[in-house]
Amino acid sequence: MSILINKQSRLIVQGITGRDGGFHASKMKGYGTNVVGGTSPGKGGEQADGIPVFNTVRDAVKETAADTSVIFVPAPFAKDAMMEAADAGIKLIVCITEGVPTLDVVEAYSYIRRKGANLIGPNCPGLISPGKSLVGIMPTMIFSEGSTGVISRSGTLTYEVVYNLTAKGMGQSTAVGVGGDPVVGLYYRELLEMFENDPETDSIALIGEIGGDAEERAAEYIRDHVTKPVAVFIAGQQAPPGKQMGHAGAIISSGSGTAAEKIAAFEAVGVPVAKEPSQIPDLLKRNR
Amino acid sequence: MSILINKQSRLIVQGITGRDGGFHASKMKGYGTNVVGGTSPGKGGEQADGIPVFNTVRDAVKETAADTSVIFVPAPFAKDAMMEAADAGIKLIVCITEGVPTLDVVEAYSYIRRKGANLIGPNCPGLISPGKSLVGIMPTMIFSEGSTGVISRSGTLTYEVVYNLTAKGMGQSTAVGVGGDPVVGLYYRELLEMFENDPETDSIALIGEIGGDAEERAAEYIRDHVTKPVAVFIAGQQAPPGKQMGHAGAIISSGSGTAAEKIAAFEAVGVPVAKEPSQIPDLLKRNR
Amino acid sequence: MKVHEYQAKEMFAAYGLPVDKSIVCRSVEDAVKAYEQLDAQKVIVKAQVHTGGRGKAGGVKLADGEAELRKHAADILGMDIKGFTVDRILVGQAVHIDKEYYVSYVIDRSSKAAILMLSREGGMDIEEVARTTPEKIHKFVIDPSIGVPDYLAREAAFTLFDDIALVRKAAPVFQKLYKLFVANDASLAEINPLVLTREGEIMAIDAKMTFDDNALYRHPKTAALNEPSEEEKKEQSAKSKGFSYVHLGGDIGCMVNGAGLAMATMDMIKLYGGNPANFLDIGGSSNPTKVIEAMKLLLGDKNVKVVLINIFGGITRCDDVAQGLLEAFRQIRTEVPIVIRLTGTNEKEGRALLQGTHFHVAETMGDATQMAVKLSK
Amino acid sequence: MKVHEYQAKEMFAAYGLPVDKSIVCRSVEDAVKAYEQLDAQKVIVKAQVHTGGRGKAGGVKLADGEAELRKHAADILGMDIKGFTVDRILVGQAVHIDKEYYVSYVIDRSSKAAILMLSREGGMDIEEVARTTPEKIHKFVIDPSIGVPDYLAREAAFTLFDDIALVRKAAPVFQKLYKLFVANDASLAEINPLVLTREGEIMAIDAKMTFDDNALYRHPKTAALNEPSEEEKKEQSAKSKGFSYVHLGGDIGCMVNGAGLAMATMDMIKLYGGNPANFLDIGGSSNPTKVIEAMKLLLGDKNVKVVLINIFGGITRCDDVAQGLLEAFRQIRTEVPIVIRLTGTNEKEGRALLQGTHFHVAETMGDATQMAVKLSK
Repeated sequence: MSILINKQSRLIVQGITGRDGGFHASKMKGYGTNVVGGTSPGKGGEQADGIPVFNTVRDAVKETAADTSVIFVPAPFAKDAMMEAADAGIKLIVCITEGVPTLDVVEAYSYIRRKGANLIGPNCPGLISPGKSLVGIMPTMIFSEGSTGVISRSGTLTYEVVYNLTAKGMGQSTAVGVGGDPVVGLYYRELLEMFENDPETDSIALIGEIGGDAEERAAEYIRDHVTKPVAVFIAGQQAPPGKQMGHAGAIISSGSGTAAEKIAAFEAVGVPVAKEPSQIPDLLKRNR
Repeated sequence: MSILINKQSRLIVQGITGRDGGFHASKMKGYGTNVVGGTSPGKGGEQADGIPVFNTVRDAVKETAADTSVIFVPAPFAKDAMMEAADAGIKLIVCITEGVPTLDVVEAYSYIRRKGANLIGPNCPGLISPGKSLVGIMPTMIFSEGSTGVISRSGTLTYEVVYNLTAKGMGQSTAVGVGGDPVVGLYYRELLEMFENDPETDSIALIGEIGGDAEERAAEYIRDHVTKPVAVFIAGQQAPPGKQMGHAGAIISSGSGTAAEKIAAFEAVGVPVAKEPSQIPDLLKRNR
Repeated sequence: MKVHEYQAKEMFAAYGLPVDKSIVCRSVEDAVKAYEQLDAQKVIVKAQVHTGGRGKAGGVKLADGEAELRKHAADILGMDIKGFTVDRILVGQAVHIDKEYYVSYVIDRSSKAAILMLSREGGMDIEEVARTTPEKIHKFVIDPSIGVPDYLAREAAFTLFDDIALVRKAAPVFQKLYKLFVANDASLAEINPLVLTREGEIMAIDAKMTFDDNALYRHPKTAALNEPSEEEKKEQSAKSKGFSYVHLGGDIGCMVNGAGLAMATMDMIKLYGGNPANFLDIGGSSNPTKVIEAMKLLLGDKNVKVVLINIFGGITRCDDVAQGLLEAFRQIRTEVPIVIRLTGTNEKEGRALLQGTHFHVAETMGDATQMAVKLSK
Repeated sequence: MKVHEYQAKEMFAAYGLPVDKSIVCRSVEDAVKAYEQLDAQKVIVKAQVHTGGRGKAGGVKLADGEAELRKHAADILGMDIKGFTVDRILVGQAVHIDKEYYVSYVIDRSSKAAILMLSREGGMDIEEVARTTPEKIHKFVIDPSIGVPDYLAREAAFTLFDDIALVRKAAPVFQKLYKLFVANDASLAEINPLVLTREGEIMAIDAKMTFDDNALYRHPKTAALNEPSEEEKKEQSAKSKGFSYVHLGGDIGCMVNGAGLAMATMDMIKLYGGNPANFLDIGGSSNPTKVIEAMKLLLGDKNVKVVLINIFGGITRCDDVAQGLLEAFRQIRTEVPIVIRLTGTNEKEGRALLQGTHFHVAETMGDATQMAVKLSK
């Protein structure tokens, strides 16, 4: 099994006629994801790599019974795209777009939750349930089917960890990149809960970084609710305060959000923290 | 039993230090309603007829565990009062205020539903579960405990019908005045469902009037879902088109919303329609 | 509250909605000046009245040249349309129409929200379209917490247009119209027709708006546009006294507390073979001054042969009501017979107080109505 | 993006928020003119710099009379505060303060919304208050679909004031500040302190705003207020090339694809006893021009003794990356040793291409880091 996406997921690609949307639509389709359609206003009726294109998400959902959507539209239109998906009845919305204004995300998120849907991203690489479904831009070749759940705020650092997991024979149930912005959708707490409840997941790798206090709250949540082994890596120990480290959300403000605090929080509840990403597999095995 | 309110309902009165709010707070308390508090910004800490006054609904809910609220504030402040109640966790909001702008009600209603609460009114006399609780401004002396449910868009016409019911020995489980505005909260459909599900209600009197098509939809609902006897009175057969008959919602527009259409709709599904209000008790008895 | 087409168009323009070029005129001379200003060979002349069906009544004419314009303007000004005398006309550049559409926002009781209604069958009677071909009307319920986002405006536009270029032009029109609708507490904002011109532009060539009376207090500029008819003036003056009054034309004057009961009263008069003169809801309490004012209103109608007072004593008890009536009628001198029906709290005490007076006192609505009908014959 | 206090106060004033009367000055002469204009005996002189703690640094002074004003203005102008040179001061009427409060809107990651934060402990370091007496800070999560309705503003005001008259004055302040916050895509809008004056008025005597960089494209007026420091200029120029760059001061230059991996790389350099010169995320693909630009940036830092390139080949395969690197380094002449670590899709093919070049090629992050650290010694 897996969380959030599987073989049954019916995906549409919002912005399928754009450069990135088209490229990744084909990649996802190639991986075996059930890509049932795409949207691009004014191109309804056309095809993109054999995938039917619709003018609106509502049309796409009506015709294809899609339940999942991935968004590749430019940042100024991302809020509208997220809300369109939610309004049309999409239940999992994955927004890849980088650089979306924070208040746009706040508004879209509030609306999405009201519609009973879930959001992943924006500014994220999406998610993958290896061997089943890819919704996003992750390089599929490094993943393998298995039972470790991966949650991460970062893209390539996730790949680094997954690469190490796969190399040690530890496949992944689902790997989720939650996104590097200060405000994004599903986060540690919700995903830890899903992995804890997923019978096919037997261990969880959590990759954090500086900024905010979500890791601290994740540590508390693990202490109270997670029985499966968790191993953690936190990036940004050398980050100077007040500087955005690439991700809009990776910033130490007013002395809080440091890597040291986060590491201490996990260690305090007995969750092992890796010194380098390559230690994650061993830390998980040792606790299994 | 009863619907919506009973002995356990914990009521606060918004606008309790106003003329109407104060008067009816005392009346409700006198009837035995569990009036646990009232609100009036700046008068927190005072008492009104022995009822504690709070600055905000949140304070009132925190201190009294109120679950029901009745609103007596002037029309320009009604939207804010309804939303304040919903935000503070009140589950049944009864707005007596007349003359509230329609778009204010639209906005408040949307928010109230989102918060999982119910609205009755505005521009309504409230509701009563005789012998248990009065939330509103209905004259209690004409009501008696019993098992007929009453739903009405009108105030005094409800009293007229209830007066006739009581005279014929037919007490009421709950009587609800839904309000005379075009947009109000709970309406025929929801209340019919509640009465149908209420084991202590054995018959339902429905009082309609010109304007809109809620009666037509109620008739359909009764046909499909209501097993208990229903009798109907519709006011406004003589109303000329395009004129508001007292209630903002009582208007025949573009030839639709006439009494004749509504009467026909009920008769078509076998629900008896009274020629005058005094016939309601007999029509209900005959069908029981 | 209604406004004229030209006033609605001014609001449209203020919100950036595309409207045809037109000028309101109060005389033939005005119209000729407008014609010069518009600088078009063909113009359309439209009566400005607070009623529909002006086209069928001859209130809308196309004029080709100044002579025709003069003729049409002269014909239409002063014309009577359904009881309204035309004192203003709108002279507008004739537009080359390629296609006509229907667009409106209206409050929908059932969804308890504003809805956007659209149809490719523009320029027609939309109620007729709704009755005969409901599938040709598209409806979008507007969530007030988000209004009309781009995607929704686009979705709506796709119901009218297939060409993305037109969709892009139409979508902002729907967004601006919603803004106007909400910001001004409208109950209807209608464009019928919205046209696609031969030049490929989208334009509102008619505009209709009505406003929520309950919200006029916060829109003084809109309220100032109110032009009540004689009948509406009477209703509004009644309203200012706390009454709801509607003239019906029969001979039995009614005075009732509560709108529903007042409607039921007039229905019962008819049921028993009489003719109600009016609908009159005097509201909750019934203090003497209110009764005196109400009686003045009723007796001002010379057709009234009998007055039926139907009061349900609720919070205000029947004995108090009876006292009030007695006090009021000490100050009113009238030959018109008065039937009083008094029920509710303390009804016996109330009725006892009225015994031995010149009032005809009844116990039930049925009795009271029959008395009144008899007295009216 | 930050703005100065005086710029924030101009925005406050534009939204109807009460601020003290003050004038920004660039010279002592300006300050004297401002003093005359303000027409007050006592004025406050405040350094305008993009950093906190200016009070402790001597950047805020009360001046009683013109002579003192001249002295303070001269002292503060040109002063260095945490690396920022003061080139502007704000001269404002001194206010009789009765009480000080803290008010701010900030984006809260956890509730994924804006929150309103309030405290009766105004004028203090709010982080300190949060740490030591968190119960003295009140938080209201703002639902973006309804903003700050009257009732919520009132609730918030009751946390600061007991007197209803002051509640009524403060509530609209919170509503206007929220409007300003949202309309301008702020990430922080802070009043510290909001004061109650001896005269019973409520007033913002300091103002702080920062803005969401991602939203600046729709606020050109705000964007125009940007005054980057030398370091920020470098970062912004890197950003315009698609990089994220932060200077750290060590001697091992890093070039990494992806922010998380870039952070992990600099952490590992430290772990193995080295000193990272920078954080540099070159983003997704790694075409030759991008690599050339990145190398220019790294080699511009004269401290850099070795460059560590850490690339995870994902969508872009490692062999393509290797080709790109080879091509780029044909155009770059440098004596600085280059360590390359290449992993991911087609990594073997990629590494094979780099064999026999002057690059130090490593397989794992650990190996690469150790090589780089060794080369830096």
